[in-house]
Amino acid sequence: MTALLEVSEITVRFGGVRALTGVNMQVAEGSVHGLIGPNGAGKTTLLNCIGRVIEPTEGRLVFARDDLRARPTHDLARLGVARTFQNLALMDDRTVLDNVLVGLRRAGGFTLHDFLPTRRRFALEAEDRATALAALAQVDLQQFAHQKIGKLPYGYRKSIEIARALCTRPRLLMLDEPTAGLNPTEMDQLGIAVRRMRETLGLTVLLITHHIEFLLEVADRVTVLDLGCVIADGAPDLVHTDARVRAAYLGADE
Amino acid sequence: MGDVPFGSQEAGHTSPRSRVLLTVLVLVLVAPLFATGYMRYVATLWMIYAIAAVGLQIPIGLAAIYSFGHSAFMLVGAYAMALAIMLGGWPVPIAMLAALVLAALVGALLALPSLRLSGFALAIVTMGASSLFFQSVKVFKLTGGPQGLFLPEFAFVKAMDGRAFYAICAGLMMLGLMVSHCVESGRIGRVLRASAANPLMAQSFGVHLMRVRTLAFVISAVYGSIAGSLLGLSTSYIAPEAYAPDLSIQVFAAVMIGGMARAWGPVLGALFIVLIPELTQSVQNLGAIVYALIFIAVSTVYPGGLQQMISGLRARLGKRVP
Amino acid sequence: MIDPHCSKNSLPRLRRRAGAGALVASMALAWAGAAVAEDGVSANEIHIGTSLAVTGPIAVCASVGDGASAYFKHVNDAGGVNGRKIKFTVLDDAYSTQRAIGNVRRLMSQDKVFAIFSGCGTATGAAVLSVVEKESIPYLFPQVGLDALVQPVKKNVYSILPLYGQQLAAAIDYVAKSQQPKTAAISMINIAGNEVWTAVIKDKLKALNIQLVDEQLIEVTSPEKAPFVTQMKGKNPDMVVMVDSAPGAARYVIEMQRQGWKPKVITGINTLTDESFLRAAGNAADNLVVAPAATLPPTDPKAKECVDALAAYDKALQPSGFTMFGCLGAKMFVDALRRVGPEPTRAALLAQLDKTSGFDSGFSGPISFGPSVHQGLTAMYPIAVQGGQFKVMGAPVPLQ
Amino acid sequence: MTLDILMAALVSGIVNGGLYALLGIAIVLIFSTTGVANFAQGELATFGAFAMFMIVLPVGLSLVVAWMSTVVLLGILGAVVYFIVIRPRPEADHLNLAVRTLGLSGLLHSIDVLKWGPNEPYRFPSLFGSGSLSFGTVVLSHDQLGTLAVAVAMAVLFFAFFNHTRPGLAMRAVAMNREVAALQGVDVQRTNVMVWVVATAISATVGLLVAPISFLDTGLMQPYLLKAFTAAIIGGMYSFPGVVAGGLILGIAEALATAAASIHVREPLAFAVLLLVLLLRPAGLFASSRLQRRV
Repeated sequence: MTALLEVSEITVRFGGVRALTGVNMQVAEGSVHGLIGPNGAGKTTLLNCIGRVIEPTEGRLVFARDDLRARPTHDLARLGVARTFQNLALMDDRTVLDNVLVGLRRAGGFTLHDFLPTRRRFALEAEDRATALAALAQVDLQQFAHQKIGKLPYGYRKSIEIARALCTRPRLLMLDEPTAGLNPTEMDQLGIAVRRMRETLGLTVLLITHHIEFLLEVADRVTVLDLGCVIADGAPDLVHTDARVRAAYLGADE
Repeated sequence: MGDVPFGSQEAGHTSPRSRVLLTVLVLVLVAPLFATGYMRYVATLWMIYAIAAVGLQIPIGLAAIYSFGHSAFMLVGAYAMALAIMLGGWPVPIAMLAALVLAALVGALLALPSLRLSGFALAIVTMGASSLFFQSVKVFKLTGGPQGLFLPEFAFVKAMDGRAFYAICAGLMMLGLMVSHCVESGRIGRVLRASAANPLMAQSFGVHLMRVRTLAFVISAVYGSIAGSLLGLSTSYIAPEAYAPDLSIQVFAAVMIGGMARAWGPVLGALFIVLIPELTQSVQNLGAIVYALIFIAVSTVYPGGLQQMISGLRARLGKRVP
Repeated sequence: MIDPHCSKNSLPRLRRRAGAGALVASMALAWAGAAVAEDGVSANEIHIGTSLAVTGPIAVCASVGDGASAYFKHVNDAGGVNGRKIKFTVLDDAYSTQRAIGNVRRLMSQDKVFAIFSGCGTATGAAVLSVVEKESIPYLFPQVGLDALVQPVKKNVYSILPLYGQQLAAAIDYVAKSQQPKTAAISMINIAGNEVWTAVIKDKLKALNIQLVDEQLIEVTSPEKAPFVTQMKGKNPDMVVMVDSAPGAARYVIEMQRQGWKPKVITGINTLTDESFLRAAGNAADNLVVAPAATLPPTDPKAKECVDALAAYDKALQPSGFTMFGCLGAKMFVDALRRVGPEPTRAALLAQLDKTSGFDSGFSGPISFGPSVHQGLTAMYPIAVQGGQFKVMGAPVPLQ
Repeated sequence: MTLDILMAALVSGIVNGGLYALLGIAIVLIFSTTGVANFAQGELATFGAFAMFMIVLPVGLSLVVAWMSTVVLLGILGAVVYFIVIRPRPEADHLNLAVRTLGLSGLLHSIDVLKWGPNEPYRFPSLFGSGSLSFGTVVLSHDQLGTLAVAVAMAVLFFAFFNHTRPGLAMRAVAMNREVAALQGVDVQRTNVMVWVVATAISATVGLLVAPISFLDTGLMQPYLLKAFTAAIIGGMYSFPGVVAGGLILGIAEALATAAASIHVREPLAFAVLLLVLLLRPAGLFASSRLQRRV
């Protein structure tokens, strides 16, 4: 398998603080890749680097042979990188469908159809809507399409972020703590959904999680960060076998 | 679903409820054709302010860009049109189009600070910019200095005791309302709302912030320019004071008093700021106080504006009548 | 609608329901009606009106309307003009050109007034002019310093107030004779016409061999005068020619007092001879200001007619140059109307106005109009400030 | 340009800048704690000046006492405004709150106009007499010196109050984070009232200081309001040292530009200063990264 995403020697400094130091990571095409580590290890910082929200101080990011660091943030969705957010980035006063629709892209700029009630406009809008509903179906939430988001439980909202990301038809889907705040049943459903997405959509998934059971169940490979450095990288069960990983977790366990 | 916002319905695919709304709107718009010349002039002003307010709602309501520079666009619309007519001898529609293009450029220019600034900082900067435009036209001879410009008389403005011109303004207002509805219910609206709610999130989903903010400004500039041109035509005298930064505040007030949750909110707001001063002037000095009191009462009791009040009334009526 | 006059239109409105044909018919009816009796004239009333900035930035000069209303009440109480009372409607425009135009349209199309009488403020004056110019309705005697009112002559527009250029030329002449200044400075407000007035001043100074040492253009919106005074103090002119609003000029004079410098004399236009200037400037203007006035100050015994009328109209109102000016316009209007006789029409009024020759109000210079001259006042009082009071220096000085 | 003109310009710039800053402090205080961009701040000041001249002074109080009581009266008015105009419908967003203050501004202005005449100038008594002091060729009027002294005293008083008293501490807590402050036992409601009282009293002071320099008229504070907002934004909308610096920079820049070039460059210059500061430091001169939230 070839690497879809290659992270080489990424270093991030905030003022004098090093958030990441020489991080290397390879995410294989079609895999589910876990990114774990204690709080403050730099997991979200790394995701933000890949998502072009944080500019790394040094290092290279290559996605499908494309140099990501040469790309502005708004190019990522087009290249095939989509993500969810740790603290949810949804419009609470809008409906679920409206939120999911944000993920949709059409080729080309705005046209006259965006300003006038033309026939083609209705056709395109109907198409978009169908796509968004299909994406909602992937996370089993299509029945809530017309509800306001603010009223839905936290777990649903996390899934809606996934549906929104799916709308961009990504090659790489990055999930930032999708399991946080989920009950065991919901977590099971999420695991099923993630695997199904990989199978049916051919997605590569990079996810951050604190739940080791979930990780063992869905991930093909795992990278472990601690204090901004990669301390381990390999098959998921290394979390049990690797001494450094256990030390890092025991040192800062919850 | 109790109360479907305009935003989630498609134009053309109307529900019975919005058909009623449309009928009411058409009736209201036709009524001034049968009123006195003066009432028709007031209604014409209403339409013009409504065009301006509907346009301002796009940056403020959709993109949370506090643009207080709307008077600059209206000024460009009026002055550029007037100069194209007076110096170039261009026909009015062409002159209006030329002004519109110029205003769109100005809009793109005013969008520049919006990439780095937001909130009231942007409001004050855009207001400062509109003040610069106001000061400039008073300096240059070309723009008539402090006296402004006297337009030649156009037959269509006075034709049929102002009915024709009113119809033009009302028609443009309806067109503007339709376009703004399409903008806010379609993907431009989605993109603008997303960039307002969370710029980082929006960028992650492919939104080019500078481009969409510029788009929001340009759209509002086009509306502002048309409104400014019409205002110039309706008064046939273009005084710099009529396009002072106060005008931005007035149009902003129209948007807020009308309410931004529905496309027709600003239309109501424009009616408010045009009609209430006319109605209260019979009490002379007290008029301004009465206006201010009504203004405070509406904005305090109905933070969502007049459209919130009407939605509330409709909901209450709906409960009573099964 | 709130306006009672709306009810007049209820009949045509009913007809219009029948369709476009009826619409045309009713419009024809309205036109036919206009030909029969002049708008605004009924058996016992002549209705005139205007748009004034009762509120807003320049509402000071709205007291022109009070002065006129007071005089009309005085005339009405004595039986009116040829048996008709004068009804004077004032609508507020808050110095907005759009509202001024709306008001004038309302007066013409809904209230159907006989004439637009009085007015105040340059921008709104220009706006009103743009409407009435194309109509046959008379537009009479606004307190507006806009040359375009009477240059070129418009058949239905008449102004009493001498153009600021005329005022300045006469004032500078007068002051030059009495004070013999060697040097002069201009302090000009940036409103419509300032270039013309500056040119007039410069020509005059040149003719009188007075050296121009400083020239300042002041924004209307800028209340701060300190930097201007400091600059002028450095140039130390004998005479300052000041074109500014009454409060603006007062601010300037006070700032001079504060900075401990003053020229020999300040002259300018009739804004310097309004009570609001005096009230604000107080003793700072003493023995310093000599300027022209259209009317006698209200303190003069000959102004009693207008001052008493104002007190009878509303005790709370203070007499000022503006109320006196309103009173003067009203008196001129009433005089012309009397001469028109029992069947007043607009055409007859304009014809009578053109015949006005040397009309003496008793508290102003003589007023004359003619077919080619629609600016009426031919002489202005030279007035000086002494002991916190306006002092009339002599008979009205003829304008060039 | 001679040295004495330069010095005179500098002094008048500092005095004006101090007034912008003081009014700006009131704006920042209200904005940072209650989230209201108070467009009525200027008219409150004008109303205060009229209240003293027309209502308090005629009672027969001495000037100093009248001054003090006007400031107190306006403080009470601030509380009334808070309860009637700002507090209802707490779910309203800050845009709506700003619109309410626009209405309030219109109301106060039209009351002034109705009662005391539109743009009718009144000479307002000065606390400091009409004399002047000469330092070489530079003449400083008592008004300028006194105004500056009172402005500085007021600002120092406010900073002491804000930084070293219990209500001041509560205000700071609310400004930092309303929810957290409430959790820590701060009475947010009472603090908000206090904020409106203090801010309105400060703006009344500004009105009483401006009125003798300029004239008392219904447009008294109009030129000052926009400048105070500009100063507040230059300072970052949340920072008190920032608004003071912003006010002084603005005042001095204006005065120097007026003296060096012409008064016509003043408004564009104020705008250019604002633009420059904001382009270099979008969150304002003194904003820390914590405060880079959306204004």
